[in-house]
Amino acid sequence: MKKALFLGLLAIGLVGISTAQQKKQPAKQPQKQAAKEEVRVTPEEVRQVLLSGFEQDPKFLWKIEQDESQRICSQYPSMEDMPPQAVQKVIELENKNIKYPQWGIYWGDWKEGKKLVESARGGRFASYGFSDRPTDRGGNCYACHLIEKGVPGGTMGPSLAGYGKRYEITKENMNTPESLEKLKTVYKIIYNGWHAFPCSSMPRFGYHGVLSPEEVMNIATYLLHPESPVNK
Amino acid sequence: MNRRKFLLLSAVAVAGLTFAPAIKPAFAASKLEEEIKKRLGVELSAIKETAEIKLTAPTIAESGANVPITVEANIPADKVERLWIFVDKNPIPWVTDVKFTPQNGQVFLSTRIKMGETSNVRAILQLKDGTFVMATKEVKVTAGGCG
Amino acid sequence: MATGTAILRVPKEAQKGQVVRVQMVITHPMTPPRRDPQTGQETPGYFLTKLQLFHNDQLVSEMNMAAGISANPFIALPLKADSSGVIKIAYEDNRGGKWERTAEITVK
Amino acid sequence: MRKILLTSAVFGLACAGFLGYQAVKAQDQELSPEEEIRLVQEFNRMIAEGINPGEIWAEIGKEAFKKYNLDKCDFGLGPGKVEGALAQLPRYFPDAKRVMDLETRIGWCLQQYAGMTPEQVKKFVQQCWGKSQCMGEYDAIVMYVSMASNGQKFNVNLKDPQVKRMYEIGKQIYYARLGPWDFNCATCHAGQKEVRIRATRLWSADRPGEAGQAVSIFPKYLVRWAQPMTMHYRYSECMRQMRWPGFEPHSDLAVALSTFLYGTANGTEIKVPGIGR
Repeated sequence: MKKALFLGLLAIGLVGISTAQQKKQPAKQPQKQAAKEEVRVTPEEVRQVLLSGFEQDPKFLWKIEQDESQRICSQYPSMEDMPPQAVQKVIELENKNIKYPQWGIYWGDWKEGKKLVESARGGRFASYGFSDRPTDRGGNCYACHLIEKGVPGGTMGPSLAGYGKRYEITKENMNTPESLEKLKTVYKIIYNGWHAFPCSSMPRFGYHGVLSPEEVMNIATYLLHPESPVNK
Repeated sequence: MNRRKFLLLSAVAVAGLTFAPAIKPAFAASKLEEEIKKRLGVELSAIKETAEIKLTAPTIAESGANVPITVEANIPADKVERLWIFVDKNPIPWVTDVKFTPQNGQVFLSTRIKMGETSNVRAILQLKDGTFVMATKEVKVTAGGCG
Repeated sequence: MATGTAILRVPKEAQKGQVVRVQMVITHPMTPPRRDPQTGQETPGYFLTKLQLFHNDQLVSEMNMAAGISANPFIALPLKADSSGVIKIAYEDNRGGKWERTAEITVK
Repeated sequence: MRKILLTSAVFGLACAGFLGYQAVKAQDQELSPEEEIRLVQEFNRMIAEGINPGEIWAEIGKEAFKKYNLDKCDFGLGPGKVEGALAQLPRYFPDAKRVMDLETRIGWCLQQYAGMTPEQVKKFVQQCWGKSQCMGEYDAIVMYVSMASNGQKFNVNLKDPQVKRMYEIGKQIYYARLGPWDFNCATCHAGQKEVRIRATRLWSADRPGEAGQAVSIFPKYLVRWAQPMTMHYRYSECMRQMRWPGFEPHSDLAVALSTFLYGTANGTEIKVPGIGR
């Protein structure tokens, strides 16, 4: 069922992408269009080349089927170049793609969140000698973010050091509706960042099922909880 | 608060201030001290730092598996017995030792060493007259890549 | 390919009395001994223990090492060039492996 | 009296602790991420000095090249001619009816002249993948052939429509967001802002010359695994990290990416092997 939906989306998307490109390019980059005239590449050709490059294992091949937001984002090398309609479209699509834990928004277990933040292994599959297992969970957050003090982290994403302090969450106010609203905001960004930042580099962890809603809740708790080492 | 109490209080406070920083590094270096005592027969505290040894190492290493170090000394090779390299916080702090002769013409070593974590690297020269001099550099070991 | 293969690099020519650099890379895993945290079983390491540098069969330098040196070690040592001839490195590991490499230098 | 001693001792320790904390904090804050990026680059310059252990692979590769009859292999400049081969690849090969990059061509020649089946070639290519301290003949052959072009500049013929087609496809794939982590190549390797992943500085296709610098040092010796990494292994590792499916070496996908990257690198001098973490 899910697969059929994917394929359906794909078909719609492919039509969408080609018309969008034809419409968009003459207006935006007339010179480049002229230079490209001699070599024209269809989306189907690109797809065939992509398919040729992967092991034909049905367990994994679904990974290269794009959804509509991915297809829109692929058209714009830089997010700044995205036209407002495209931005709006992705926001619209992704706002529908957020689910919450069964119990709603609550303070989770920051210790569990910490484990998921630190693990680099989630979502990779076992192949050629590396010891990853399909059951490994994690968000590999340090690759892109600075989080706890003194732990090496990347700078692709913003620094998250003292994140809860920045949101002014304290032991006293953490159960007020305002604080829970802040927790919800962070939950939504981790679950599906594209609902607020379309086509951003951050994976839509919850939407893709890389992390469960409860796991996302634990990570949001780790970032905001006054007792978490992030806020020490 | 009377005057005597105040004086006492401040004296203890000052003692705390001056000793606390000294205690910590000495404690952390004990394994290294043992190793140096065992291999060189001297106390680490007896070895003086000198500007005559130039120890080049990165300030930040992207990988602890391969930290490039270069040692160059202005002390003539015929006065030198041996060059020792130690890494304070490695499980085995001793890394290597090189015997030099006048045929070397100079005291020089360039190699790559392993470092388990952020730590000092020490280059200690054992001189023919039985004394030791050293140069120290801290290398911060971080992690690179996607993980 | 076998462990112990090396590249030894020395300037082909040197002025008399000049200090040249003898550079080398030796292929060796340089693995440290390990103890399995669960079984407590120890696996012995595999590393170079000694490197000697000779100039016309006279010992110039001797280096002792263990697994603290990186895998496939790069080492550079100085040598005062006072006569033409053969520069030789001899090295051995903790499993009885012994190797030699030579290079020639012409002193003007 | 005892109480005073106790309080003063606590006070003293607290002061010392605070000072110690301040010192640590000052040390940590001394370096901004930008300064740290500079210092890591300094580290990379330092490990590039001396002899690159990857050069040992070229020596093995020279023998393996003959052993597998690759002196019959035409890289576009005549059978067995390796000098300058890397500089003009990828190109279109009428005998194979495909655009091929260096590694794909080696794989094709292994089938033609060494009698390997495609499965055997794949096994041969992946011999050292996911390992460390591994001395593979394939890596050695790629190293030997690549080093024969050292000093030359990339000159991919993008006027050839077949090559240009692969270039365009490669470019589109470079920007295609795929998979359960929504990545494309550009997620990490594009943009004007200099960023790092953990401590590793990322090169960007949008900053002039950087794509060239990145590809002109492949195969690259990796100190963390103590073995060289060929370009196709690099693609495979990137895709594994992007959570894409298992990568097929010597596929059209590899060729398309190579054509885009090496085509972008046109004019850059080849300096093989590179060295890095």
